[in-house]
Amino acid sequence: MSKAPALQLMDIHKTFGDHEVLKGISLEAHDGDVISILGSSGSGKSTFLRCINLLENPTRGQIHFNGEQLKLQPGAHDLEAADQKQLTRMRQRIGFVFQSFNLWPHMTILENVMEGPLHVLKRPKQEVADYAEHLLHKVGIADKKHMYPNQLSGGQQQRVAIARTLAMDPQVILFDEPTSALDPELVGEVLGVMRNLAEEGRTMLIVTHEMNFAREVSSEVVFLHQGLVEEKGTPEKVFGAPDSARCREFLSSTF
Amino acid sequence: MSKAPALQLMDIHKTFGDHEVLKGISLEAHDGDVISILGSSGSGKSTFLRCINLLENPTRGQIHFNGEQLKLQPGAHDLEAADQKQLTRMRQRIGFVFQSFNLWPHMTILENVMEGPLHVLKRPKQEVADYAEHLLHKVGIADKKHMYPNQLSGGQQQRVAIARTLAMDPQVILFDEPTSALDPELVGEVLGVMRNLAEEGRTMLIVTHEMNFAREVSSEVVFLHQGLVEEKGTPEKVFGAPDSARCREFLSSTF
Amino acid sequence: MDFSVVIEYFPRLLSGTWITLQLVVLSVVLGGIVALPIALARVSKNRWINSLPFAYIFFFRGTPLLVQIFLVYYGASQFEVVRESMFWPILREPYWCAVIAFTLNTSAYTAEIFRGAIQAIPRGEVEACMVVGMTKAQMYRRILLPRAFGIVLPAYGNEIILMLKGSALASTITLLDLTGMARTIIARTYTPIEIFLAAGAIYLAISIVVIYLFKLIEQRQNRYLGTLSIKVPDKG
Amino acid sequence: ADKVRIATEGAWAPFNYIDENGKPQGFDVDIAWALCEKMAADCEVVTQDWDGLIPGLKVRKFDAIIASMSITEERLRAVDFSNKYYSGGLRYLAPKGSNIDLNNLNGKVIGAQRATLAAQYLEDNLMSTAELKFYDTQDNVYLDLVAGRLDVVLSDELPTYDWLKTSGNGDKFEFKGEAFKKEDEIGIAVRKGDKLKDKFNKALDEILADGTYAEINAKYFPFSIY
Amino acid sequence: MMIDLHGYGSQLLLGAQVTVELAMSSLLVGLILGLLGASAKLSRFRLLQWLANGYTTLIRGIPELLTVLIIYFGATTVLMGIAGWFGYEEYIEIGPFAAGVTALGLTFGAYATEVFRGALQSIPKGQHEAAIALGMGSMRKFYRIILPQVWRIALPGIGNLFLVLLKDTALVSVVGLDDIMRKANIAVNNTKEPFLFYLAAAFMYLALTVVSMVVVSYFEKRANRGLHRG
Ligand SMILES: Nc1ncnc2c1ncn2[C@@H]1O[C@H](COP(=O)(O)OP(=O)(O)OP(=O)(O)O)[C@@H](O)[C@H]1O
Ligand SMILES: Nc1ncnc2c1ncn2[C@@H]1O[C@H](COP(=O)(O)OP(=O)(O)OP(=O)(O)O)[C@@H](O)[C@H]1O
Ligand SMILES: [Mg+2]
Ligand SMILES: [Mg+2]
Repeated sequence: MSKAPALQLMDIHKTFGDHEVLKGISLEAHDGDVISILGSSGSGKSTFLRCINLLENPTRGQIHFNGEQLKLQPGAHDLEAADQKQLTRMRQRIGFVFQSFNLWPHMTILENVMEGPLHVLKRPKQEVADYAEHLLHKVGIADKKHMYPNQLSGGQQQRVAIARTLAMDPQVILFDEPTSALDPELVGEVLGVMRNLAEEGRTMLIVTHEMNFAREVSSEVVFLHQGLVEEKGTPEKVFGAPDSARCREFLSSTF
Repeated sequence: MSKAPALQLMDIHKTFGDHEVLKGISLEAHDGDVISILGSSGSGKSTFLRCINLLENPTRGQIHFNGEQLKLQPGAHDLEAADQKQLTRMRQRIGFVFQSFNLWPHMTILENVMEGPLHVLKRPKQEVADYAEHLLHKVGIADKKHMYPNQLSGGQQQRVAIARTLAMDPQVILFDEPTSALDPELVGEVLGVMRNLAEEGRTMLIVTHEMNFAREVSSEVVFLHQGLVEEKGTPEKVFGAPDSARCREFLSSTF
Repeated sequence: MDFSVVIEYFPRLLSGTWITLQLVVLSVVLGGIVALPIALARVSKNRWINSLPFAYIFFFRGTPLLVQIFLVYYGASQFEVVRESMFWPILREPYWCAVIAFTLNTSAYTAEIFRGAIQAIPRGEVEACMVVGMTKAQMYRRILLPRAFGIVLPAYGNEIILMLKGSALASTITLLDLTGMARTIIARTYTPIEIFLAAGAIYLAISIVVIYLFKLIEQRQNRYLGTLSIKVPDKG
Repeated sequence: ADKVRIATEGAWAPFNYIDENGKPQGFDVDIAWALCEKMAADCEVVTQDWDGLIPGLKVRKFDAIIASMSITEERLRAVDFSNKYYSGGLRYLAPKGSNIDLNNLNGKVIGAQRATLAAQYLEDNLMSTAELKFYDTQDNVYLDLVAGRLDVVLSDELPTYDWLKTSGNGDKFEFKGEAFKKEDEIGIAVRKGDKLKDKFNKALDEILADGTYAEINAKYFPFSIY
Repeated sequence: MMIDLHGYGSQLLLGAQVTVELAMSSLLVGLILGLLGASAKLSRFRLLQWLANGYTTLIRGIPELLTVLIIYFGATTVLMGIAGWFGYEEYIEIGPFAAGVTALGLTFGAYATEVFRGALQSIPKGQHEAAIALGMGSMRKFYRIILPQVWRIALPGIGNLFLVLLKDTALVSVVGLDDIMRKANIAVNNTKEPFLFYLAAAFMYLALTVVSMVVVSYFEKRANRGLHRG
């Protein structure tokens, strides 16, 4: 038997009140995959991504991580984690980069990056500090390490957020529109960092509106529409010759 | 002797701190004139318009309304109105439409429009109500009259603001970029209303960045640059064959 | 008016001030400690857990401090069981009764301030904790509480001043705090205006010092942090 | 008729207290009304916390105090007094059977009402040796005695006599020692130089002479308190 | 089950009436002082700013109990002193009620000054200009355009201050006003049941608090009509 996919989502549903946002989405990501998720605003991209590590509780569906099923139990409205320990362990292995960075403003850049490995993974301090410095170098802001998040530009903050995620050595990283809160000039900085990660062979799921970027780095592109996967395939296929009329329309309006 | 111009501004200066924004601007508007004021950002267009009805106190200069000179006296930094009654009377005859509408959020649409004629001009209530309804019809939002400003789109709000100004039956109306706070789709609505006003023969001074509109409706176009009138004339001349190199440059960059 | 009495009795006013300061510091510190668990229970989404702190906060914020202090001092001692309990050595002392009443009162207000601060932390920062796999306890200890303490400062400074002023009620249960001392002096000298004004000036001076200190701390704090303001109702 | 506002405290049973209808009652109040009748004055009886009585009189919130107030030198500096309308003395009160040596009250917790003769006596004599506590009302002194916060209470003998009799605590507490400061005379306080003083004195003589006083006295005490 | 209040129930209710009257009167005085204070703080005149700052600092730094006592014992003297200069020697009555209203109104006004100032400052400049451009005088602009908006913004803050005020009324019992608290004291002294009557008083204040909260939220709803899209 071949190795299980790093991440396997099966028939994910999500309802807010009586608004069914996700109507059954399945997706597999193997180690090294870079999957871009496209779709118009409100199509449920963020919701889907947030369901993967239970920032949002799905209403139905299954989540497998390295072949291990995340235990879910019915709650008041949705499925809830049945085993908090398992969820926590899984979250430590799945990174998430937010649209709005969400750095902790009372900690310096370095402290932000060290927080997870030091206090969650309980790694030795010296080791963590060295690795954090290394990562800050990698994203190009080592010189800012003793500053506070509010003293940085948006692009710099997002690069710190990526370093913070990398510091946990996640197996998979989820990105939710990591550049859309940035000024056009700053977008490039962050896309550059992400491009490097893709080249390193990281497993990533990326919600984005940057079509050129998606076309360039993805191994697979998924187009969501009205809570369903409308189109799916290699970037060449999805951008070149999409089957779906909606997808064609969407792509033509954004280029 | 011919009739005095409706509005005559003579050598208007304005200094903020030690930044001289207006360096002596003169302008005449006769009844029925539609004068568009163009200029790059920061050239002093708004400041000039606001000096006309003393929303901003000019530092030097004279203002005549229907041949009557507005009495000014030196204040701490600028000239101030010497006769508050005269100023108030004049303001009641000169309408002003703001970029950001400035509707009163605690009053309904109808109340906004009726406020001036009812409480400032003290016209009879029934008459005012009828006229207000007529105006709301004219700008195309009679059906929203019992709603509150925040329940309307930007374009609708600006049309209410125009109706509110018209309700005072002003002899001259000043517009300060009335469309630039609006989404592109909504701009058309407001320009349509203004075009009708121009066709009715209203006297208007319009600060705008909508070149096509300015060319079409204006009887005269004025181009401000660094606090001075750099170019002035019919739209054909200013848009077709401007004397000033700066003006040519400005126009070419915005078309 | 005759301000020589103020000079004559100034040492006694100062000794009253000392009691006032003790009362305020003790109850603010104890109140802060009590407030924390109450605030944490209050932000819980579980109805069973958050209804008790809700009632607690509602009672102490909804009734006058004067009633509370009388309830603790005269009310509790009405009962034989209280007087025979192990707590009596404490409850019999007006000093401790005042500290208890003030602590209960200020803890309710402080809990509400903490709650406001915890809930003012942007949702995204909380989610950032979840996605690195923090447990609830880690999240509170490492991120939410330290963050809340930063946010809480201005409101907390206000609460201390209100407690300082509230402490004047200690004079109604025989304590010779600043106000109690002033009233006792007046009972001898019959010069209410002079003595009350002197006491008022001392309170004012303390308030100003507290305000100044908090401004200083806040400036240091917020040099790096963006200011977040919280909505916490004022106190009485 | 002249308008005369008379202040009393309302927490000093049986001399003055407030009944469940909110009306002041008691020996002082009865005397006040009797005097008013003799003076043919238009009176109003108001209540005021004890330590606000003299300040209130001075700032003319009222014209006279009939609130069982002892005539003392200190008070005479602030106000004038009529002739006495009864006399009392101070006496210690303590739990029955408790071991109190009145000549050695070192370390005892002693309570009294703030701004009274008793409080002043304690301040003058026991300030440095005993722990003194002063209360807004005499009733609160009793509450704390019953609660066990006080070892000893010093107060006027007569109201305490009444308290022992009527409060249901007579079996638990008792007077200690004899009454002292028997020269304590209780008068009506008026502002300095106010002619009201003479009117009160005249009316006092009248009610003493015609038996009104004795009648009121008998209502509260089986012995003469004049 | 009815708790036995030994016949003092109706007295407590009378006290509640006094408490409510006192709170409402102080509210009125305080609102006026607050508006004046805020206008003074925002005025161009240094002297007015200085006065208003002095007022709010002083009142907010002194215990409310002390303010009540100072007004009660001090105001008469001061007033009569002033009246004396004008040759008026009669007694000027500042009863507990008037003293309470003065003291609590002053306190409320100091805090309300800050609330109103914040609200006044949050009205966008354009709102003023729209009124000026229509030719409104400054008085009309103030009470037709600015005040209604200030009111809406200030309401939650004022509502909170009212709840504080309601509880501060208890302090006036110390100078002998027959409010809830003093009635409770009287009942305690006659019945020797402090716990019962102070608790009863506490619940009466809670009830008044709840009623006030309902009224305030009703006003807030009304004031916010039309301010949300929908
Ligand atoms: N917490 C929530 N409660 C109710 N509805 C929600 C919630 N979160 C999202 N929705 C709704 O779910 C739908 C999908 O939202 P989602 O944020 O996933 O879209 P998206 O594809 O990420 O859009 P965008 O590109 O604008 O970020 C939207 O209609 C949104 O209004
Ligand atoms: N209240 C003020 N205080 C100081 N400077 C001011 C003030 N108002 C305007 N200015 C300055 O005056 C100059 C002209 O401003 P103005 O708003 O009149 O320009 P404008 O031509 O209307 O520009 P825009 O097209 O951006 O509206 C600018 O440099 C501006 O910074
Ligand atoms: Mg999204
Ligand atoms: Mg402009």
